[in-house]
Amino acid sequence: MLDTTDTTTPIARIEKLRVEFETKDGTVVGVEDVSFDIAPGETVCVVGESGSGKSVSSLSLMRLIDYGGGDIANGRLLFDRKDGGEVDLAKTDQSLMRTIRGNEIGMIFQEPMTALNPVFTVGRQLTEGLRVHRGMTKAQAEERALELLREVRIPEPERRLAQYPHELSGGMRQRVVIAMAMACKPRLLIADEPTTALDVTIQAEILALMDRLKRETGTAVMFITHDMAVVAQMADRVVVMFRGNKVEEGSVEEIFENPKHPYTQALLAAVPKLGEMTGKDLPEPMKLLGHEDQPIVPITGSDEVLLTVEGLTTRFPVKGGFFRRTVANVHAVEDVSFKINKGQTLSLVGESGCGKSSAGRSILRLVEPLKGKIDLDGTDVMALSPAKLREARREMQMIFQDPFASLNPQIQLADQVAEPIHNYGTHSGSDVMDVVGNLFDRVELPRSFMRRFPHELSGGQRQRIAIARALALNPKLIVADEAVSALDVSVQAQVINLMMELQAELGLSYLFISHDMAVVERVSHNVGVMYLGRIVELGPRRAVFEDPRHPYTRALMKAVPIADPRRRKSEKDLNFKPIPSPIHPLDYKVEPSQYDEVSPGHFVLTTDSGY
Amino acid sequence: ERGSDGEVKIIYWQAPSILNPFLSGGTKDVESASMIIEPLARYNEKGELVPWLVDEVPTVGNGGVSADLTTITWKISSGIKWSDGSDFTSADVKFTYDYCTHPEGGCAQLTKFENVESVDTPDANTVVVKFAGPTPNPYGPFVGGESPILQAAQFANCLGAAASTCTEQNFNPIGTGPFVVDEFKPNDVITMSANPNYRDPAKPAFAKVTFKGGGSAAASGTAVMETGEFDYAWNLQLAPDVIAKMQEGGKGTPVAGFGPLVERIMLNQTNPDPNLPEGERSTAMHPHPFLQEPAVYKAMSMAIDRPLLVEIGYGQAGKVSCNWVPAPAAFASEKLSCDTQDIEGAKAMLDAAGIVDSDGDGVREHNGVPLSILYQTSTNAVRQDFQALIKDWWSQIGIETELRNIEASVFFGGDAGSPDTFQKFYADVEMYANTFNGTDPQAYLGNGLCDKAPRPDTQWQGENISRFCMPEFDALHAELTKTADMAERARIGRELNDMMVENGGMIPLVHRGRLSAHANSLGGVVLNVWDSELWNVADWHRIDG
Amino acid sequence: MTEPVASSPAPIEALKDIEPSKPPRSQWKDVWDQLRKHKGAVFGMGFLVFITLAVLIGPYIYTVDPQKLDIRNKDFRPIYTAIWDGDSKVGWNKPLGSDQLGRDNLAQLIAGGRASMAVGWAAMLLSLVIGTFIGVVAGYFKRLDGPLMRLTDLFLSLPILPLLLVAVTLFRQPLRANFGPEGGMFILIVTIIAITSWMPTARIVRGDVLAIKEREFVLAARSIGTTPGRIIGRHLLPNVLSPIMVSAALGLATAIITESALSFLGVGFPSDFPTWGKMLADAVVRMEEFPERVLLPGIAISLTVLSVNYLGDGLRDALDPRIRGR
Amino acid sequence: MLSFATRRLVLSVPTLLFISFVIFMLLQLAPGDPMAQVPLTVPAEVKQKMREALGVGEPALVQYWKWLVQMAWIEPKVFIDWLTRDSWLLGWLPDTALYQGELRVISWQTRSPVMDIVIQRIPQTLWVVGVAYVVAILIALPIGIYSAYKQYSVFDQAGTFVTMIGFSVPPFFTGPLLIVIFAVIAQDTWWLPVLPSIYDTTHEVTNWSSFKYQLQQMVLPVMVLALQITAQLSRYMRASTLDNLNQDYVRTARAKGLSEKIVVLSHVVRNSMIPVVTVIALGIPSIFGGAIITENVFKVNGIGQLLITALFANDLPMVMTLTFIFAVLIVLFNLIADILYGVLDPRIRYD
Ligand SMILES: Nc1ncnc2c1ncn2[C@@H]1O[C@H](COP(=O)(O)OP(=O)(O)OP(=O)(O)O)[C@@H](O)[C@H]1O
Ligand SMILES: Nc1ncnc2c1ncn2[C@@H]1O[C@H](COP(=O)(O)OP(=O)(O)OP(=O)(O)O)[C@@H](O)[C@H]1O
Ligand SMILES: [Mg+2]
Ligand SMILES: [Mg+2]
Repeated sequence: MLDTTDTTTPIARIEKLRVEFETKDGTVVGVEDVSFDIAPGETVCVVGESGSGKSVSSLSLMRLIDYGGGDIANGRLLFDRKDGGEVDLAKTDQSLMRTIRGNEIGMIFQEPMTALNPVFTVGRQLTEGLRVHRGMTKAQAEERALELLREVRIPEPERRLAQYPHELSGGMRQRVVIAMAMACKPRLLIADEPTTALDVTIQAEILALMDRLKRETGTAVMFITHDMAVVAQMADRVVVMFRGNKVEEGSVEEIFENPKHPYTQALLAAVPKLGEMTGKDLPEPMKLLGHEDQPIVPITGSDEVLLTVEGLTTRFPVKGGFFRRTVANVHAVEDVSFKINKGQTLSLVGESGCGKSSAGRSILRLVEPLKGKIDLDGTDVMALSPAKLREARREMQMIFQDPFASLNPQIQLADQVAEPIHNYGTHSGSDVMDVVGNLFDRVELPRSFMRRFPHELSGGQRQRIAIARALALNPKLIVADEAVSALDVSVQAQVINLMMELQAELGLSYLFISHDMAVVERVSHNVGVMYLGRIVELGPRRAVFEDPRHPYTRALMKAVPIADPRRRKSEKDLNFKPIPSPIHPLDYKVEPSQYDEVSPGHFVLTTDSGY
Repeated sequence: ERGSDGEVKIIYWQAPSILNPFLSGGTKDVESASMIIEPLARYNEKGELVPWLVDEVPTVGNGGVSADLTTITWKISSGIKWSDGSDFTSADVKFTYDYCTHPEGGCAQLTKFENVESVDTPDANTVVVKFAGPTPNPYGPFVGGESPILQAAQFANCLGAAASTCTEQNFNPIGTGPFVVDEFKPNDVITMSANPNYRDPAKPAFAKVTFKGGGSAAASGTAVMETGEFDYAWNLQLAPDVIAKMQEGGKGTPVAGFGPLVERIMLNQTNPDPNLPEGERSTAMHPHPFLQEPAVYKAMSMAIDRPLLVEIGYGQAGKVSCNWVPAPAAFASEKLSCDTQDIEGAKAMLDAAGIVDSDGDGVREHNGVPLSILYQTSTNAVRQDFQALIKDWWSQIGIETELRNIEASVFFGGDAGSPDTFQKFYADVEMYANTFNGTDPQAYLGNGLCDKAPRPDTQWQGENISRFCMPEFDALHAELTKTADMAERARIGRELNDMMVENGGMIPLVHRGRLSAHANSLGGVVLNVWDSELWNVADWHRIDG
Repeated sequence: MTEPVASSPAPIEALKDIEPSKPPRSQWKDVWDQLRKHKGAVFGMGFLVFITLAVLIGPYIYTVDPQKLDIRNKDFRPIYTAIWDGDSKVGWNKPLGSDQLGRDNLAQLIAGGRASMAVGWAAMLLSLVIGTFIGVVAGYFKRLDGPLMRLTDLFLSLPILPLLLVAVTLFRQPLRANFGPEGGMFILIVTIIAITSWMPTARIVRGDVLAIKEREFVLAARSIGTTPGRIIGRHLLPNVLSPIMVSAALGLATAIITESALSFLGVGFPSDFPTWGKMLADAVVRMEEFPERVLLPGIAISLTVLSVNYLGDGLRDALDPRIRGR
Repeated sequence: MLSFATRRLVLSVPTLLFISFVIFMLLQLAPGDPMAQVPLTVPAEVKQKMREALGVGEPALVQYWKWLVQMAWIEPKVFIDWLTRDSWLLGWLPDTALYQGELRVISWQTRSPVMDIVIQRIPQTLWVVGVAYVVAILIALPIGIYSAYKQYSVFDQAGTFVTMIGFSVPPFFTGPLLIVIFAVIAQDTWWLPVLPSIYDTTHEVTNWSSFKYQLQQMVLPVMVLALQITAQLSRYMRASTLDNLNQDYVRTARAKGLSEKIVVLSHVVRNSMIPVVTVIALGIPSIFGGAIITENVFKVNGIGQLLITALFANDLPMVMTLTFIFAVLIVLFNLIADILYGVLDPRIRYD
């Protein structure tokens, strides 16, 4: 295929694109003025923060924007069709578009779960496009679908065809979506944040897969992401977008090494890069553009132990059978022990489903642990009565991953922040609003936001509201469950800095739960790597990151993409075992966790962890 | 000629649920069954007895009734056959007696056999009924639609407690009537066809009958008079303007007939005050605070414009009446008249009796008790209109009225636990209609006897709804039971009637007739209110309409 | 390759969050503004206000007694029939005609509206309260879910008529003693309609609560020490408002119609106490001659229900800050 | 799934027992007397005798126990006998002859077994109410889907308006109205079809013309009923479709180049049907419950009409049995709705 195409003429040219949305409050401009080309066999990465118009551009190219209420107000979308003719997609009618969509342009969406129709089998969804565009019979289409599944390296492809999307893991689902997009061998593949929702290891695999497919088929790729590390791994060329406009364009090396536009510079500065902290013992805030004047002070914390967790075990019963008896258990947290010092941060890292959240929630007893000891500053949390527990929760608060879901859409922000104050009656009357106002100041939100509703805020602002709410009771411990994972890089950096600032000022302790190794490296004093409910490696951050001992830790480190286009990883480096199921029958014998102390405070699990 | 006129379709807005009148007593059941099973003699449209399965009606004159009035002898006509071809004999008649009087049978027509000592069958065609004492009216047993003859062979196993297991028999009785049941769908529809063994070879003219039940009077009226889907609709209790409108449809004609049915207001002679303890309320222990006052009940009666009520509610199916027993003619008293409304007269009468509005609220007081009346009746459009009108008139003479209407199944049900039955009469006045079967009102007049008043120790059962109690009345009624002479009986009857009305037992309103409608193409319909409406269905035939 | 964009934003600005452009306003003013934009809601509200005022103030303006019989002037046609039928019996003193006893139709319509609206609203609100309560409790407290849903089944299979008869037997006397014949019956009818019609609401609310309970903000509320009662009140209820609104519109219709069916069966208000449903039921037999007697109350019921439905639609949108913001 | 179903079935037994007990006690409490329809001319003593013959006077618990035994033990035997003797389905099996003439549940009005009458009534009810339900579904679903697809269009607005009207006019209004139009006025016009106003329950479909007559007599009651059901169902369908039209998978389907027809009719509708199908299933018991008012207006002697006459006649065994059957259906269809949910939505797995 490569040789048949003339590499000099671009396959798609976006010229002066402008997209508008008619809403009740008038016209909203989704994309103001964007032009760029995509050459055959090339990967163009479009980066920019949330809402900058990345998706709108791509949907315009597919003319799917029409169904979302958008209108291409200006510009041309020139696409070089296979038979040579160049068409302006902006003016094509929908029936012709249908023959292009899925056939000559394929698209991969961000959310693998919702992108697939939950009620049809994978096989049916894969073959649909083939039968429409290629006129294949059912049998032929199924054969081709099987071939596709093999190409994307899904284990047991025959079985998958008859399965429903929810029966596949996130990684597999995304492979199916990729297979679907590739089904008709499109000449242009649009991938809109294809790995954002995935674990690092799976992300690494998917990226490698796309890279390989691109190389094998010569498809041009338009890759949309906000993750600079991914850009560094994938891109040939980069287009940077900012509030509906293209602000910079260039080859990947140019952009990373010599960003011209201040926005690009700021963006790059905000990206935490794995290995940045090498050689430092203590975490320190990031250096952000525009905040250069602030001194970077490492956070020391204290040696006093705040939280001691010993042998924490949490299992969820799986009910079944006629009498709804427990037939098995999900071993979500298994014999986990650690300590957190006052003013310090312990991070738990690991892949989805390894029990990080369950561990965090167990400490607050938002889920009931099966056994174990939790000691918070002298209080035995496990022994508390419900009323006492409620009191004890003043000392420990939680910040959740999804800033969209963790705030009640119906309540004004000030009231949401004031809720814990009301609950515990710590202040009353007009004091409450003063306190809330101070909290807004604390998290650097203007007080004018107090009367607003969550939907009026950006993700980062919302997360700051969540932090303000957690701070309202002056807790000693905050469990931050993926508190920054859903945020844009630039915003993420600000929130991380904010949290570290607060830690330095207030002496807070964090249990920081994350799957992002780079962030964890930045914020933690100590790190615990979790796998299948157990901590496989625990120790000071520097020890764990610079000298990983457990094979799982090593694999994890290897998977993390690095925001440096010169340090790309190849598919060959990756070799992950699928995670076994944490569900075990009732009579399953669990061995206690045994650790080897490889250096002072650095423990490595010696019990068989399944890796 | 039998079966030559095809099919006739009859609609009753109440659906028959059983074809054995001994187990039900409901009019719909009795009348539908009357097409199939027949009595020995029945009443015609004038209320005269006519022989049916016998050659002549036994009387003292022809020797059929013994001079001491204790036996009556029926001679069955020869050649009468059951629809299954077997002979109709006196054994069947005796069986019917045994069937109904079985102590566990729960027979609805037991009163028909009251006083009967024995039924003998000297031969296959003779039935001798012996009474315990002299019975001036010996035409209870085996006379009229309520007392037809069942076939002994068919019902032999259905005596007593077994009665309700005989579904097949109760739904498909074998009879001597003009039709036989093809299929009975309870509470829905009966299909019948001509009885091949009917005694008159030329009858019935129709080969098939569809007897549909259910719906509303309005819908069945429409079906006969407007859409012409049915030939005969029973008992159209509808406002006259509605009937008139239907008649404009041009497909059918309403017919009316008058029996002794009277719509009346019963006046509670006892105190229904809810503050009285349960068990004393509405009993003879506490007389009513003002309803026994002649001025009050007379004024109440005078205030009513009866001709208007007739016009609004019944039209051609109603007549103004001041009598408890308006028919048969011999028993109808002419002493009282009430066909003009006299509001001023009523006011004057109350004023004269010193019952005046002393506190200026528009309501008169009697001994300090305001004339506030709770007026209840069953739910029915015409009755509600009556209530509204009467309330209005009474308010004009200074009597305040609260209206209440009660679902008929509760109102007429005898549930001793319910406060809303007409027998319990937890109200000051109540309106309903009552009548009697046949032409002799003796038992009906007995409804004014003191000891027939419903009270707690009778489980609130009893026919003397207004708790009317006058020793003179009781004495006169006792005399009636001993009198045989027809003229004398009629005189006593009229006197009892007047006594009741004049002493405030009730306020009669309307003498109600029955209004049914038949298609213009249906001939031979003779509306009979003394017996089943379908008494002469054998004579019905198709005419060009 | 890169041309610096002319209006290049300063780095600080580049990373700063965009503040909402519009100044904050009071919540209720917002709700009101949003509501005003919804055409259906405006119509609905307008009609409801009109009909409510009509039934409340109407009797003071149009002072004819609805129960007053005027037998000589019975069966008048509405005044407008004179337009096409010069011979029809009309009179200015009876603008909408009179019934078979000469009662004034307009006065009855007004008085009937009072009763119907009162019954409809009261029964609908009561049934919503019961339904929402049961639904929320069943959805939120897992242990009560089974029993409460079985209870719902029980009520679904209860026949309304015997229930009403029982209630009338047991409670009419005490209620009549305390609230008068009409007030007592009102309470009885409202209660019966409510307790036989809350089940669909309960089912729908339960389903929604089950879903919302899993959202993170409920967990967050728990972690900041919010008590179950407040979680339900502050976090769950406002979020199940939209199914409740839908139930409300349908509930009002059902209540008005059920009331009329009850008076049809004779277990409702005293017979001389007009309600829309009863006027309609009574007039059905004379539908051909006097169509207005069915149409007027029929249209009144339909329009009321329709307006509540539209108003509910509008309110649902207006009360949801996400939609309101757009 | 099987274990889920059996578990729920077994659990429903105590529920139903409880429901039946509550209903029984309610009916006992209710005022009324089976003798209410016996004319006033029949004296009280006779009525008392008749009541005794029906067993009315016995203590409530005894009556309940008797009813329960008859309903739960004897009637099933009769049913099995009937199945193996007369039904076309299992008639080839040897006659089981379980029923030995024990006392069955006997109606007080007709003195015949209640179940026989119920069985007799079911066909009418199914024909009319069932067909109305099917017609309503067939109309409501397309309307709902199209209104959602063209949200806020003229069609959508009109649909909302009409369905709300349909919901808010009671059948005792629409029924007589249709009769006046199609049975009375139509007789004098040439352009309106004349339709029967009274349903002939004895009518048998044997050939084309009798089938045509059957259709004719069903038209009016079916129209009245369908109007109401359509109104509600189309609202549900619209809401559900709206929810699904905004889902990501719809975008995916379009991105594959599928035509709008396939996207909407296959992808969206299949998902939107999940909640609607359960709503439909939950509504099925009401088919068996009949439509009391409509059946009454058109004289369709179905279950609803049976119930109402039994209620007015205070025929407790009949009322009790009908309400109980209704309760069984409600519980059963609750279960079926849950199972359907599991079948239609592969994400839901019971167990
Ligand atoms: N359907 C819509 N109606 C109105 N405005 C829209 C619509 N879709 C997008 N927009 C607006 O268009 C702008 C660009 O949105 P777009 O989805 O392209 O952002 P994005 O860069 O893809 O962000 P993200 O990283 O969050 O996906 C946003 O400001 C958004 O508010
Ligand atoms: N309430 C629950 N009931 C049953 N199983 C649960 C429950 N919560 C979590 N689990 C299971 O416990 C295991 C650990 O889940 P947990 O949410 O703690 O993982 P995690 O590491 O936080 O993953 P993620 O990064 O996706 O949030 C998973 O297999 C999950 O399916
Ligand atoms: Mg996007
Ligand atoms: Mg988690």
